[in-house]
Amino acid sequence: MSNPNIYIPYQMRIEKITHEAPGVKTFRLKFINEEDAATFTFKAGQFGEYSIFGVGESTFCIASSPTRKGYIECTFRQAGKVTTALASAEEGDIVGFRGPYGNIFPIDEWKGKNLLFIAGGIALPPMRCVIWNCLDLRENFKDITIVYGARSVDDLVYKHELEEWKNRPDVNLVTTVDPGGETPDWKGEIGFVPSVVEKIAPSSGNTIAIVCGPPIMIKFTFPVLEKLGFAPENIYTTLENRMKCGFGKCGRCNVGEVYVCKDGPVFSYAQLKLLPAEY
Amino acid sequence: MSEFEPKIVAFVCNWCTYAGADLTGTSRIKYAQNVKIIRFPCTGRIDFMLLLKAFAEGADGIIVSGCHPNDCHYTSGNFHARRRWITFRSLLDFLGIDVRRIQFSWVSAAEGAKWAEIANTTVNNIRELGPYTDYAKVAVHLKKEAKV
Amino acid sequence: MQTGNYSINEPSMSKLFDNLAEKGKTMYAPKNRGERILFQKVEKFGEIAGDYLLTANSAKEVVFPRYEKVFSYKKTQDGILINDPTGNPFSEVVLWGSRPCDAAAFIPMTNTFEKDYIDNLYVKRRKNLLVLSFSCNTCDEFCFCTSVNGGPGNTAGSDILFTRLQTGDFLAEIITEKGKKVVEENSSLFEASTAEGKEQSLAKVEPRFNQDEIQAKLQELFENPLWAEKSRACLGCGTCAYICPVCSCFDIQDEAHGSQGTRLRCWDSCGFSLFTLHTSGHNPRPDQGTRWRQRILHKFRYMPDKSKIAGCVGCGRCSRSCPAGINILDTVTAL
Amino acid sequence: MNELIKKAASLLEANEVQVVIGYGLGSAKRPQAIFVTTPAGCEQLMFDNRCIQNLAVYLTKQEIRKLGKPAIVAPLPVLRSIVQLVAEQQLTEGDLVVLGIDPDGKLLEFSSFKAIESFLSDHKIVIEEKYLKKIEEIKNMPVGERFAYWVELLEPCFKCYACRAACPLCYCTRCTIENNQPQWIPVASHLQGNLEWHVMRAMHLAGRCTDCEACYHACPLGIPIHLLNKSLIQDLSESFGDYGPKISEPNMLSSFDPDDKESFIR
Repeated sequence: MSNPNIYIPYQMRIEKITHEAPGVKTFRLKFINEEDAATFTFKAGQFGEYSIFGVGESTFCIASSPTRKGYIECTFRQAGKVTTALASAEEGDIVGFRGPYGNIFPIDEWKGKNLLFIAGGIALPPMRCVIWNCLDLRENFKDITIVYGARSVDDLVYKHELEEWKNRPDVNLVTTVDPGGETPDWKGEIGFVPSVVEKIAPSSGNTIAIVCGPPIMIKFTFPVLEKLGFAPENIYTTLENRMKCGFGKCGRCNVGEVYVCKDGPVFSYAQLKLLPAEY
Repeated sequence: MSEFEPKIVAFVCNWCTYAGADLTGTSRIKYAQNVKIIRFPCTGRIDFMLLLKAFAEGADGIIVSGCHPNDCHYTSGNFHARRRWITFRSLLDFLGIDVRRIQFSWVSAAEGAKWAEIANTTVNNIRELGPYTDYAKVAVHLKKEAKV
Repeated sequence: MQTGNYSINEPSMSKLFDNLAEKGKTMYAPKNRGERILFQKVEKFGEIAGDYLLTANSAKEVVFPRYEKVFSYKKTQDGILINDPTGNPFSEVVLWGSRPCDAAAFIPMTNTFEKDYIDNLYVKRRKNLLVLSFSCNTCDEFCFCTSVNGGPGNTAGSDILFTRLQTGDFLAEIITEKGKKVVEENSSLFEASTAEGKEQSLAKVEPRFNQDEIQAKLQELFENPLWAEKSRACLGCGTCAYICPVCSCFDIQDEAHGSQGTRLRCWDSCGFSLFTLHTSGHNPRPDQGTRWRQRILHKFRYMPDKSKIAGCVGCGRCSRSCPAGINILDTVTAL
Repeated sequence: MNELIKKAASLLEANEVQVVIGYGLGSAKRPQAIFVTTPAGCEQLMFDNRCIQNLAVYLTKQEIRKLGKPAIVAPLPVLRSIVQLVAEQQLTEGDLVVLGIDPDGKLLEFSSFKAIESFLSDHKIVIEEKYLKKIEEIKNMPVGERFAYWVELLEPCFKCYACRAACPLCYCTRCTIENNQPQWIPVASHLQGNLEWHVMRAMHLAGRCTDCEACYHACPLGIPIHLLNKSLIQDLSESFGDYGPKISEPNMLSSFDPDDKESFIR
């Protein structure tokens, strides 16, 4: 394609639908065109525009790891017009996908370090991509800790994978639910993510923290990490502003002069500190 | 060229006109097949924009029908509807949308014969007026096919 | 690049218009429409409005239509067929009668659409566009092109700039190869000339501020009561963005009709409350103050910081047409 | 004018209101809305026949409500809008102080919203002669020509929604056009999108519009969309009687009379 039309999506078939939690689904998507499948590459942290033809496009991260070839996965919560249409799609249906867009988690720079993943609610999907990416290259990293919280046990996504991580000797998984969200047989923590992080007090020595969650969780987790001795440049997050195009033209996702779609979505806390609070 | 067969959309209320049209059928009264019925809970529930949507999709005529005054299942839905029709009809007329193509009526559940009469007269009227393309033309962008 | 000066008289102007139109080019020019003069498709020279300072709408529609098909699709049993409009030829368009500010606006706009990801819908339209501008002999209190590196006789963005001289003839400055071709193809209408008499014919647009100073000041002014104050009367409509020749923010919308449909790119405005609203209900720019700040910062800081060109050409349309009478100069000069 | 300035200043002085919404001269010597918060600032207040923006639009804006209790300079169109907003429960007694301006430019004080309503009963909405003639002219066109006329008028509309934003009665935080499940009215400004938008706007204002012409004055393209509202006002007053904002009666289109007359229902 010498003169591509950047608005035309790849066509992808929904190969598998997984119900993660109430209103939350994961799609496994495969390219319909083999050539597209062969040439398509992405890296952890990038996102795309998923669409239902005739309804519109919606932005989410690619939730599968780039180390798993041949498909991509996305996880979304049914909320607006497009996600509602996506939610009613069935296996075998065709959806559109444009991407990958945005910058990446600097995984190469993390070699030889401990990794601390902190996620809340529906923000585990963007994190899952980088978690699996690191787990598939496990020998490159030292200790890996995952702290994941949701409102209730029901709202935890990727339940099978949580089970898998729990059983892996090389992963330290801590799950938590908000007070009142537990079930009688819940064995994890009870409490909000920031306070759970504070309680388990992971060491900040030689450690990178990756935080992803609703704005309120991020707001309270950063200070906890700083108190634990994490330098702002060793804390990463991924931002989500409303987007339409994904490539810096439609003009709505900027935070100050930084476009979340092009300059982000991955930012270090050090970078965020220089930006106005427009997210 | 075959004779013009008007496409008529009827927006009717569930309790009176729909039942009335049902009675038309069970009474074995025949009426024009051009009329496609869309059932609503009440005439008060019929959004005015639906009429324009029908024209956009190529309807040549429209029937809007419900319970007679004082017979509304919800007491006053048809009274509200009447005010709205008076208003909307005057606006459409002012805009140059052909209101002769919209037939409003009261048809009760017992008036199977009246429904047939309304449907037939409307079809005949519209047949005389010819196809309605004015409004469908402004919506033509919808129907442009994807050429590949 | 400036490749020569010519002169052309009024009857030849009309002939030039006819020659261009005869070649099947789509002609856009200022034309009376109801109560305003708007850039519109024009068939005959006589339809062009005679006396105007600026059109009410901007000329951007010729390269960035208010709604535009980015593709259409059709669902079939074998999958989804997609029709890419950039695969079809775009018609050749002549923009006749633009002002220097209108023409200058294509430069930042091209920047936006060509940066990193090349937007062929825009690029192909721009490539097929011939810009024949006319210098300004008059101006009003809303004009401030000279404050943003423009001017009533500025040539940037035009292919040919005509200036009506005091003699009644027009000076034709050839700016680009495209412009040169027009002269070559219509050589009988043009006579070689000097640029003499241009300056005297131009409107005097007083500089109102210094663009570089504003850009420097805006580096520090993110949190400031001024934004809320200057936007207090703002109604949150999209007028300023829609008539702005540089504003190019857009929305993407699908329209379906049964098994087929189109995906459209439609104008949008940072002044709308829904522009940045998240599905969760959170809004990073929650009030008109923060939205007004975005508008000013985007034009006078973000764009010049990134590409050395301001996002404002000083046409003053936003101030002239604001339903609440907000004047962009009030904000910029108060910084 | 002195009277208005004095009154406004005294209200601010006594902290009876925190902001005065009025007209002042803008930088380009155009009257525009100003929001005065200090007694001294009241000197800027002015009023003349160029003050055509309907200030009532600001009474429901969150940005202005944050400033505290307002006093508002209210010529006739603004008074009508206020009464309609009261009728729709958008304003309650004590929310604001109304600095009325009668058609001769004199300051009017009102003890209550009721008092405004009764003042307005002596100043009914009257469609100007020139508009009556225009409406008549349009109504006399053959139906197809009339449609073509409106298509031509509405074609340039690029949907900046200035008409909506300037209207004091378009106070919904989410407009029908922005409710997209399903997408009811096309967002794009093609002919159908424009036509349906203006039909919807006119219908949603039917029986509520107070003929202030704010929509028309706001339109950057000068499209006479207020003709739709005016024609409806004329027709509704013929069909349903006395037209105008009323606190004591329900809105025309949210009520009915069992004896409503029409000639087209069979």
